[in-house]
Formats: sequence, C-alpha cells, structure tokens
Amino acid sequence: MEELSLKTFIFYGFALITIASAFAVVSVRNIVHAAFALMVTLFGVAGLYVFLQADFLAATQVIVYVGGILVLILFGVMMTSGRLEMRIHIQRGQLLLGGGISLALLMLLLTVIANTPKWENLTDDGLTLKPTTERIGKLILEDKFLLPFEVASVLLLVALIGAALISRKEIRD
Amino acid sequence: MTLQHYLVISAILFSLGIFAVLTRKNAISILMGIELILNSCNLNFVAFSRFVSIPVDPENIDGQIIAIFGIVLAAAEAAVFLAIILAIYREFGSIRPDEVDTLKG
Amino acid sequence: MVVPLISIILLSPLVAFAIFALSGLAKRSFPRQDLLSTAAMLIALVCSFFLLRDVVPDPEPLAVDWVSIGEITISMGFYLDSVTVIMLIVVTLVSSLVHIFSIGYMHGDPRYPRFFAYLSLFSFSMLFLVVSDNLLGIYIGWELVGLCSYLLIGFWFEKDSAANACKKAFLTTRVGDIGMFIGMMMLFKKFNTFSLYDGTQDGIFTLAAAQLTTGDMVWLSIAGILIFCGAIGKSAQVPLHTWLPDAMEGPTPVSALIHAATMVAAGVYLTARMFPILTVSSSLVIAYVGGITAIVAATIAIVRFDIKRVLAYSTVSQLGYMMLAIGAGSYVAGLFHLTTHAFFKALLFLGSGSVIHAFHAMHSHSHDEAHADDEAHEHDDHSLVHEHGSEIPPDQDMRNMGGLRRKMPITFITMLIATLSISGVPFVFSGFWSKDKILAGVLGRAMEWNSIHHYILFGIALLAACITAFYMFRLIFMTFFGEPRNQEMHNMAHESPWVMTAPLIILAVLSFPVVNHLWFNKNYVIPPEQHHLAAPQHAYVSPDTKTGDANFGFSFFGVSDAQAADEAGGKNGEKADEAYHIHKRAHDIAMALSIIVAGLGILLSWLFYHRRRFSAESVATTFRPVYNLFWHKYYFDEFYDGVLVALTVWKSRLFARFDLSVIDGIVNGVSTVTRRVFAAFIGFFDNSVVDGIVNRVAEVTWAAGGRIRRIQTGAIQTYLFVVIGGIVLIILIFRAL
Amino acid sequence: MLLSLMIFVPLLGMIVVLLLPRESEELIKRVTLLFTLIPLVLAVYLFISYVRSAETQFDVNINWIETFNIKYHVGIDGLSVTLLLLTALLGPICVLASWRNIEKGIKAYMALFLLLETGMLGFFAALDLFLFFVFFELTLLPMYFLIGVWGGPRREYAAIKFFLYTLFGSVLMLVALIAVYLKSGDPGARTFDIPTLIELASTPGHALADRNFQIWVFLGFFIGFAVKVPIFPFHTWLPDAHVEAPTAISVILAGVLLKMGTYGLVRINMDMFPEGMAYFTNGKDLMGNSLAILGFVNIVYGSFCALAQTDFKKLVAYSSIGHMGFVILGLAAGNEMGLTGAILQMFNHGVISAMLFLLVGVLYDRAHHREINGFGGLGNRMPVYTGITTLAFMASLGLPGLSGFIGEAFSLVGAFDRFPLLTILSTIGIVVGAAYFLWTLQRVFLGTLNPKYEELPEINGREILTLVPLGILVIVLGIWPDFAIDMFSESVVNLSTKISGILGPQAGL
Repeated sequence: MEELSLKTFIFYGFALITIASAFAVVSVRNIVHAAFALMVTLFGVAGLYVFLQADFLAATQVIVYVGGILVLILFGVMMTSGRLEMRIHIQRGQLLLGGGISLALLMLLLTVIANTPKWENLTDDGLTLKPTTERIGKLILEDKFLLPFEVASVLLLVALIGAALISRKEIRD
Repeated sequence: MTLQHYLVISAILFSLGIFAVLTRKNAISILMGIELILNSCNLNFVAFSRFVSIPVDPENIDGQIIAIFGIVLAAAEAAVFLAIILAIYREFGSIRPDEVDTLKG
Repeated sequence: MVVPLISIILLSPLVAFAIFALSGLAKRSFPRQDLLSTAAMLIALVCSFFLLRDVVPDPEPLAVDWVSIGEITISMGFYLDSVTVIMLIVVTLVSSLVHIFSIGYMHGDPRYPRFFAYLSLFSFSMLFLVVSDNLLGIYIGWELVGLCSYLLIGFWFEKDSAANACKKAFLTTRVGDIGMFIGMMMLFKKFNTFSLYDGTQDGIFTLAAAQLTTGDMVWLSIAGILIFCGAIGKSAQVPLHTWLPDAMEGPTPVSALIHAATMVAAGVYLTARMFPILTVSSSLVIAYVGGITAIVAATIAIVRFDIKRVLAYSTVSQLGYMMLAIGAGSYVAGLFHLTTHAFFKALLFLGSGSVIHAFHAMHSHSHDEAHADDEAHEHDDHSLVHEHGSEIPPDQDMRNMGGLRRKMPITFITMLIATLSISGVPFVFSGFWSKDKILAGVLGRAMEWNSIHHYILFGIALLAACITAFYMFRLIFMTFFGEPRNQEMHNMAHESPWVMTAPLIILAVLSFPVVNHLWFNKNYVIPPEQHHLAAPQHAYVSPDTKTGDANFGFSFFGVSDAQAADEAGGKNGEKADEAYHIHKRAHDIAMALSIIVAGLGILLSWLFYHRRRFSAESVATTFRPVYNLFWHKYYFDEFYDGVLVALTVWKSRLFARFDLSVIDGIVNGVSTVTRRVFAAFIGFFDNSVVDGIVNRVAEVTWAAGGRIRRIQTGAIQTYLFVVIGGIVLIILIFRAL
Repeated sequence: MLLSLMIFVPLLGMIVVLLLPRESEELIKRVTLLFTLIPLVLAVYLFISYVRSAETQFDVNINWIETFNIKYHVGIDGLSVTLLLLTALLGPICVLASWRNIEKGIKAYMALFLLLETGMLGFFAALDLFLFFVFFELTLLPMYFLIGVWGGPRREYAAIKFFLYTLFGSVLMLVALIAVYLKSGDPGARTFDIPTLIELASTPGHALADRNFQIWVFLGFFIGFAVKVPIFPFHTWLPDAHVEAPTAISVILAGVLLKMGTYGLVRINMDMFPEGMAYFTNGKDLMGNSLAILGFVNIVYGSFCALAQTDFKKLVAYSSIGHMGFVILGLAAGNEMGLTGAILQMFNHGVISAMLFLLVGVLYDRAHHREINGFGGLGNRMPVYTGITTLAFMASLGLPGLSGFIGEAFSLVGAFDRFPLLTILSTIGIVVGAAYFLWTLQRVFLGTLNPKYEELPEINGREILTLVPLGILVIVLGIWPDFAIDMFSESVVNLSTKISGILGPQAGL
C-alpha cells in the first residue's frame, strides 16, 4: 500500500467520481439524469487527463464533450421524446445477460492488465511535461499529423453536412 | 500513479459502456454508452503514450493527438447518430432499437 | 544455233497461250488470238526447217541440271537428231495448217479465242515431248498433251457426250501412263537416271547396253513393256483404244491435229525412242499389240456410219500398224509411216471437217445448239442405230451424204488423194511406200528369223491393209458418189472458204511422196542399235538393223538399193549380205502382196458401195454375230463401263461407307461406349452420391435457413450481444489455451 | 531475333486487334492483314538469306524454365524455312479469304487466327522439344474455337472430334517426350534441346540410342503426328473438320496443320530415332513394311473415298488424305528421292489444297451449298473460275509441269527403290485421283448450265488475289522444283545417309 499523499488522494477522488458517475449513466432510469451523470464522468476523465499531464487534452475534453456533445445529446432527448424526463425501460433478461457479458469483459480486461508484466510499475513520478499545446499545434499543423488532421477536418465537414441532410424533414426530394 | 491505475479505470468505463450499449432500450442511452467507451479508449491512449514512452522519449505526446482525433470522431459520430435518431424517430415514431427491426429475417 | 531455235519453237506457242491465260485472268480477251496463235505456229514451223541443217549423226543432248539432290542429278534438255527434226516439222506443219483451217472452221464459235489458245498450248506440249532428251521430260510433255487433248475434246462441254468423252480420254490414257511411270521407276531404280542419251553422265541406253552383257533381260523386258503401256494409252492401242473414237466429240480440226497426226503418234514416237532397250520379248509384245489393234480397229471401222468415227478407227488401225513395224524391228518403217500418216490422215479429218462444216452451216451458226437439238431428234429416227455412248450427229452421218463430189470438188479431190494414199495404191502415193516398208519389214524379220510369230503378224498386217482399203473407199463412195440421200441437206451444202481448202491442198501435196528421201537416205535417219540382239543369250542371228531396215527402198525418190547394198556389204561382210538378200526377197513379196490386197479392198468396196452389186445389209444379216461384234466394237466399252468403271465406283462407295460406318463408327462407338459405360457408373454415382449430397445439403440448408433466419431479429442489440459475447468467448478460449 | 520477331508479330497483332473496338470491322481486318503480311515479308527474307547447308540458322537460344533445362530455342533449316514460308504465305491469303464471309464476331475470329499463326510459325521454328510441344498444343485451342464457333451446322461435333483426336495423339506424344527427357542424361544434365538430343541419340551406347527404346518412343511420337497428318485409321476427324470449318480455316487446316504432322515425323521421328524408323521401314517383315503400307493405304483408301463423295469439300478433304499418303510413302522410302519427294509434296500439297479449299469457298459463298451434283455447266458462266479450278485440279491430280507432280513422282520413284510392289499398287491412287477430279470437273463445270445458276457472279478480284500467288507457286515449282529442293537437299542427304546407314540396301515389298 503506497503512501496516501494529496496527489494520490485527489487521483483516487477523480477516479471514484468518474466510475461512480459512469455507473450512474448506465443505471439511472431517467435519461436526463443519465445525461447529467455523463457530464460528471466526462469531467472526471478530464481530471484524469490532467493527472497524465495532458493539459490541452483536458481542456478539449471539457469544451468539446461537455460543451458540445452533451448539449447535442440533450437536444436529441428533447426532440425525440418531447419531454425532458423519459423513463428508460429495461427488460430483466436482457439486463442480466448484458450485465453478465459486461462483467465477464471487465474480468477479462482486469486479468489481462494484472497479468501483463510489462505494464507493471510504470510510473511518471518526478517527471513533468512541458505544456503540450504548442507542440500539439506544431505536430498537427506542420509535422507528421498534418494529413490525419486534414482528413479529420474533412470528416467533420462531411459529418456536418450529412447530419444536416439526414435530419432534414423533406428527405425525399 | 502507475499505468495500471489508469488501465483499470479505463476497463471499468469500457465495461460500463458496453453494458449500456447492450441493455438500454433508448437510442440516446446507447449513444451515451458509446461515449463512455470512447472516453475509456482515449484514456488508454493517453496513459499508454505517457507511461510506455518514458524510457524512450519522455516528451512524446502522440497518444494525446490520437485522443484529440478520437474526440473529433466522437463529435462527428454524435452528430450523425443524432441525425439518424431523428430520422428514425420521424419514420417509426420511436427510438427503441428493438422496435426498429425491418431487417428481421 | 540449235538451242535458240528450239527455244523459239517451244516458246512461241507457249507465249501465245500465256497471253490468253493472263488476259483471261484480267477478264479481258486478247483481240486476235487466232492470228497470234497461227503466227506463233508459223514461226515455229520456219525455225523447224532451219533446224534441218543442224542435224548431226550422233548428237549430244543439250541438257541442264534440273534437280540435284546429293548424288542424284536429274537433267532436263533437248536431244536433236534427224527423227526429232522430222517430228518437229511434221508437228509444226500440221499444226500450222490446222490453225489456218480452224480460222474458217471455228468462225463464230463463242469460245473462238480459247480454241486457238488451247491449240497453242497443245503445240507447245507436243514439241516439248518431241525434243526432250530424257524420260521425265517426255513424260511431262506426254501428260501435257493429254491435258490439251482433254481440254479440246471437251471444248463443247455443254454436250454431255463431249464432257464424257474428254474425261474418258484423260482417264484411259492415264491408265497407260501409270504403266509408263512404273516403267520409268524401274529404269531409274536400275540406272539412277532418266536421261536416255549420254551427256555429262551415261544415259539409260549406254547403261542398259552395258548391263546386257551381264544380262537381266527380264527386268529390261518388263520395263520396256511398261513404258510401252504409255504408248498403248496415248496411241489408242488395244485394249485402251476406246477413248479415241469418243474423242471425235471434239471439234474436227482437233481430231485432225491431236487425234490423227500428232498426239496419238507420240506413242509410236516414244516406242521408237525406246527402241534401243526393247528386248526380243518386249518387241514381240509390241508387235502383237500393234497387229491386233490394226485388225480390230479396221474391222470396227467397216460398220461405222459416222464419218469421223470411221476415220478414228482408221487412225487406231494405222497406229497399230506403226507399232507393229517397230515391234518387228522396222524402226525406220514405223516412223516413216508416222509421217506419211500424219499428213494424209490430217487431210482426211480436215476434209471431213469441211464436209461437216458444209452441212451444219445450214442448221445454225452455233455448233452446240445444233448438236443439242439434233440429238433428241436423232434418237427417234435411228433408235436401232445406237452408237455406244453417243448418237451420230446428222452432219457427220454418212447416210445423209452422197453425191457431194460436184458440190465440193476441192474437198473431194483432196480427200480422194488421201484415201488412195492410205489404201496403199502403188507408187505415186506416200502411203504405199510407208505401208509397204512395214509389210516388208515384218516379212523380212519373219523370214530372217524364221519366226512363226512374225509370219502371223504379216498375215494380220496384210488383212488389215485390205480392210483399210475397203472401208476407206466405202467412206469415199458413201460421201461423194452416188445420189444424195438427204436432198434437203444436200441442197444446202457448199464448198468451204479458201482458209479451209488451202490447208487441204497443201496436205494433198504432202500425201505424195515428197519427204521420202529423208527416209530412204540411210544416212539421214539412222536406226539406233539394239544391243540385246547381239547379246549371247539370244538364239536369233542378229541382223544389222542399219542395213536390214534401211536398204530396201525402191529407187524412186531415195537412194538405190544397189548403193545401199554396196555400203552394207562393205561394212558388214557376209552376214549383212545374207540379211540383205533375205530382206530384198521379203520386200519383193511384200510389195506384190500389198498391191494385190489394196486392189482387192478397193474392188470390193466399189462392188458394195458404188455398183451396189452386193448389199451390205444382206451380208450383215448373214453374218449377224460377226456384224454384231463389229458393231459393238468387240464390247470393249460395255466391258469397261459395265465392269471396270462400275467396279471402281462400287469399290469407292464401299470404301466411303466403310469409312463412315466402320472407322468413324468405331471412333464414335468408342466415344459412345465411353459415355455409356461411364454413364452407367457415373449416372449411378451421380444420382445417388453426388446428387444425393447436393440434395441433402440443399434440404439441410433449407431447413436450417428456416430456423436460423429467426436469429436475424433485425434488432441491433441482439447482434451486439452476439458480437461482444463472441469476442469475450474467443478471448477466454485463447487465454485458457 | 528476326525469327522470334516473325513468330511473335502475330501475337502482337492479336493484342492490337483485341484493343480495337468491336464495331470497326474494316479496321480490324486491315490490321490483321498487316500483321500477317509482316511475317510473310520476314519469311521471304529468311528464305532468301538462308544459306544452303544442313546446319540450323538464325538460332535464338535462351533459358526459359531453368529448373527443367527448358530453353527457348528456335532456328531454321532448309525444311522448316520452306514450311515457314508456306505458313506465312497462307496467313494473309486466309485473312483475305475471310474478308466477307465471316458474319459474326470478326474481332474474336481475327484474334484467334493471329494466335493460331503464332502457334504454327513457332512450331516450325522450335528447336526445343518442350517448346515444340507447347506450340503444337497452342495451335489446337484457336483451331477448336475457329471450327466450333464459326463453322457449319455440325461445328460442335466436328470441333470436339478434332480436339479429342489431336489430344489423344498429344498425350502419347507427351509421354514419349517425357521419356526422352528422362533418358537424356543424369538428373541435372537432362535436356529438351532437339539438336543435342539428335546427337545423343546417334551416340552409340547412350541410353537414347538404344534400339528398343527408340522403337517405343518412335511409336509414341508417331501416333501423335499420325493423327495430325492424318494417317489411316486416325483420319476421320479430317472430313468432318473440313466440312464444318469456314473456308480460311480449312485452308489452314489442310495447308499447314497437316504438315505439322509430317514435319514432326521428319524432324523428330526420323532425325532423332533413326533406329526406330529403320525398324518400321526395313522391309523385312510386316513391321518393316508397316509405314509404307500405311502410306499405300492412305493413298488408295483416301482416293477411293474421295471418288464416292458428293460434297465438294469432303471430296477435297479425302483427296488430302490420299495426297498425304504420298508423303508417308516417300518418308518410308528414306532415300534421297523419296525424302525430297515427301518434303516437296508437303509444300505442294499445302499450296494446292489451299487453292482447292479457297475455290470451294468461292463457290459456296455464291451458291450456299457444296453438293457436286447440284451444279453443272458453270464453265460457261464463270470461265475464269473454271480456268483456275482446272489448274488446281490438274496440279492436284499430278499433272507434270505443275508442282503436284514433282512431289508425287519423286516420292514414288524413291519408294519404288525399296517397296516396289507397294509403290506399284499405290499408283492406283493416281488414276483414281484423276478420276474423281475429272468427274467433279464434269459434274460442276461441264454439261448444260443448271438454270438455277444462270446469274451466278464470276469470281471477283479479291478472290483472284488470294489464288494467284498460289497458282504462281504451283506453276513455278512445277517447272523449277530445284527452287525449293535446293533449300533442303542438304538436310535430306543427311537424313538419308543416317537411315540408309542403318538399313542397308535391301528392298521390301
């Protein structure tokens, strides 16, 4: 058992929040509640990014996910149900089977993680990264990720247009 | 913090995402499950990039960039997904995936 | 000068033909093919006369290497001795005259240019045959004249009879040619060359002479007889003579040129050329074939009514005569008769052509139509008179003629001269001299060798001479004397134009013994030696053929007997002297007998057909079987058509059916059996196993599909369950492993 | 290099034709003509520049499949250059003959034809046994399609029959070929090279020179080639194939493909297995006379069968069987005259039968049937056609002065030296040959004109163009055969010394 420093404590806090809210996402019956739980999860992940010294990524996570995607989801909820509170109906058998499979998967992943010696005791103690924003900008815009970046931008464009097209009312015309 | 901490968190998120995808009867809930899965993946990328590259190149942040792309992907996906959900809703009057079964054999 | 001259002689008619052929290929026709061909022939004639000077006693062949394969060299070239030159002159002369005659005779024919082109091709081939120095060259010319004969007999090919006749002519002669070819192969096997004379390498004659001392006479005899087979075919000797009378379906000038004067005589020429290798036995075969032909053809000729057929059988008979002469060792006599016969028989044919021309001019300008029309008509009138294979065209039927001598004086007189010549009327006609020489030669050989064969042959020859005189005068009497039998036709008859009568007159002049000095001058034509006669295995005393044959010329145009005897005596001493005396005596007897039989024949003919003292019909009735035999031409055609041709056709059908049913049947049978046997097995296998499996699979698939389709719920989450569950399972399994 | 160029130019042509649009038929025909004219020009050049000797010339020898020591070895000697010339000459003629009467799929037709030409040219030039076999088979496939697709009403039957027959022969040949390869040396030193094999086979003591081995291998190759020639009783594919095939293909079939059989007999059977050859031609017993007997049977049987035919094309087909008999007889003789005659007859038959089939095609294009008895009196209506037909018939029936005679005569003269009786009997074929040709001539051209054909058009310029070169060859070779004989006399002398060295002078039947 390692030493319970502040940093460790905060880390565990974030981890707990993340996992607990994620559990809430999948378990609460009200879809709006679930959406808000998801927001908490996303914040938690952003916090974890900070622990991984990925500052830019953490910011992006908050802005894009919380500010963009989550709002989108809420819009979707409103537009499809007509009301914000919508009960989530779950069959028991499906729940059991899905839970079983998910649990099995989790067990599987955990055994893999525990049994891979290469991954044991890898720490980043005492190492601090320089702020990453500038480097990410350079990598994306003039280094090896230029092409993926462009492709991603095209993808976004296509998704934008596609989404607009699909959701149009007069689709047959 | 070791790599395994992050991996465990990521694995839990992933499993919860899968659970949502498999069991929810609402398309939007499924989307949320997918978001969970994507987040767990991004977390994995960043963690691996951070810890595994230390002996080689401590300043390597390739994993982060992949994660950024992942977020972009998630955004695009969410947009399209919701558009499709809207279209389906117009067509079937429902977004319950088990009611949308025109491909039933 | 020899080579250029011969080249001109050969090339000028060839060029005339080539111009026709090439213009035909371009679908045009050369405007005056008649004049072109005639001019070419006249050039050849003039050149032939020039060649007379170039004859040397023992010439070298002028040959070039034609084909050389390793050690074997086959040369091709010319051989020019006196016989060649005489043949050249005869051929070119008769050919030129026939060309001129044809300008009149063939006028208005739709294929007029083609006729002359064919004549040119024929002349070339015949001249090539004559000048060739080797067997292969002779054979080439030999077959080419056969082709021309085929083309010209079939010139009016619209007539079925002509189409049949030309085919028959070619095929019949081909049978003989095969014999000749086998003979050539035998000689080649023995001597490895086709050359007859010594050039750069030894020729057949020299090699054969060398061989004789070691002696394989049987081989040489067989080869000689086989080569003579070619002559049997081409010169229409028994038993291959049947094509020649049918060949009269061709235009009459063709009959005169090819089937009287030149091509048919080529057989005699060939036999004479092969004279040095003719052994005693092969000579005897030749003599017998000739003799039998002479008598058989003559007897058939008696009962013919078609003027051209009479002449055709007469030709066959005379050719037999020549063969008889050569077979009996009278080389010079045979060739002499060949030349005289060429002129007077050409004359007779052209004369008959003139008569036919006079007659059919009234019918129509187109020959073929006239023939076609009258054939059907003829059939009703003369159903009894059925010439085998063809009807007699009315313009050739002597029973429609009579009394033409006033209407056609020139034709009459010239034909009469020819008839007198062929009948052997003594002294002023060439035919007498040549025929007399043959008779004397045969009798001389008989007396000299005291050989019963030659006595028999002599008897046959005499009888044939008598019959010849008889039927020839029958022809003259029926055609030109008496009252016209068909007044309508008679009224229309007229004398022919000068282009036709002029050749008649020239040939009439040639029927007098103008060329005799060539034959009686023993230095001009020298018979080749027959070495085998000197060979030890022969019992016969060898006469020196040089003196033996050449010396009994009556001192009329040629050298005197005494002069010849002196030379012979000086050279050959006692033996030759003895032979000379025998031949002298034979000659006297033969001449007397020949005059008697000729007179007898003419007298009989006069009694039968002019004075009508006896009725030919009553004689025919009395000797019905004999008459029938003659009338049906000894049933040769019936035999050939009914047996040989039928057999061949039957055999071919049999072979074809065999091919179709047996060979092909086996092939198809194998395939069928293969299919069946496999089919039985595979059918079973297929039905039960392969098809069974297929059907089971189908059923299972069908049934499974019915069940499995329920898996396809259409709900995404079900699929996801399976996918993710599957992944988990797979990983678990692999982890466990 | 020139030789390879000649072989593969038609293949290039095929590719070009395949790239052309299907609709531009005139262009396709012209291009094909061009690509068949190029080999002709090259063949003429090779023919002229060929130096008379028994050595092969213009050799190209490069590795092809090294594992089995298979080489791309081509070269020509006097025999093959003559046949190459024939093949190259018939190429453009056949294209011209197909100009108007191929109604469907001209593109595929021309492409296949060009492929066929490559196969044929390659076959005659190949000096590697494997390559030889490859080219041999390469001709089979296009031929199958050309008969089976563009043929007459029973084309499928004929094509299958042709294919199976030839394949049957090929299989035996392949077995023999492999046997030769395996015996040619120790593993690693084995070879398919024909000149090398010939040399090994005449080296005393070598496995290939073993008499028994040679006899068996000879038989294997012989049956393979006998089907092609065709030799009785393997001939029944020929009439069917000919009757069904379009004109140009009949021309190729008779003109070239049959020669592949006899060429193989000379090149492989005689040259490589003289001991085997001697066993079948020594004239001592039945086996010793067998080859000559086959030749004799071919001649007489083919001729008689031809006499009975009423289908013009079938008649010509059977006459081919008869004429190829002379080749066999000449080869069986094995002496200089016989071999010269046989080779000459190959070439001449190629030319003459090509003419005959072209002529039949001309008539068929006009009257749309080939029943001999259904014509009559055409001589008046089509004089030029009649003239050319007469020339071809006369050449085929062996009229001296035309090429057919020389080959026949030399074969017979050569064969007479060794098999007098059989040769004399074979001459029956000459008479029967004359009989069926003249009879046909009479039935088709002579007599009164059949009123049905009063309007039959005369042969046109293009058709004359296809016939004239062949006609010229017929006449030239008839008058001056040394023109061709000179090319291969050295090879012939070589072969005959080899054969007679084993046989000695004795005669057979």
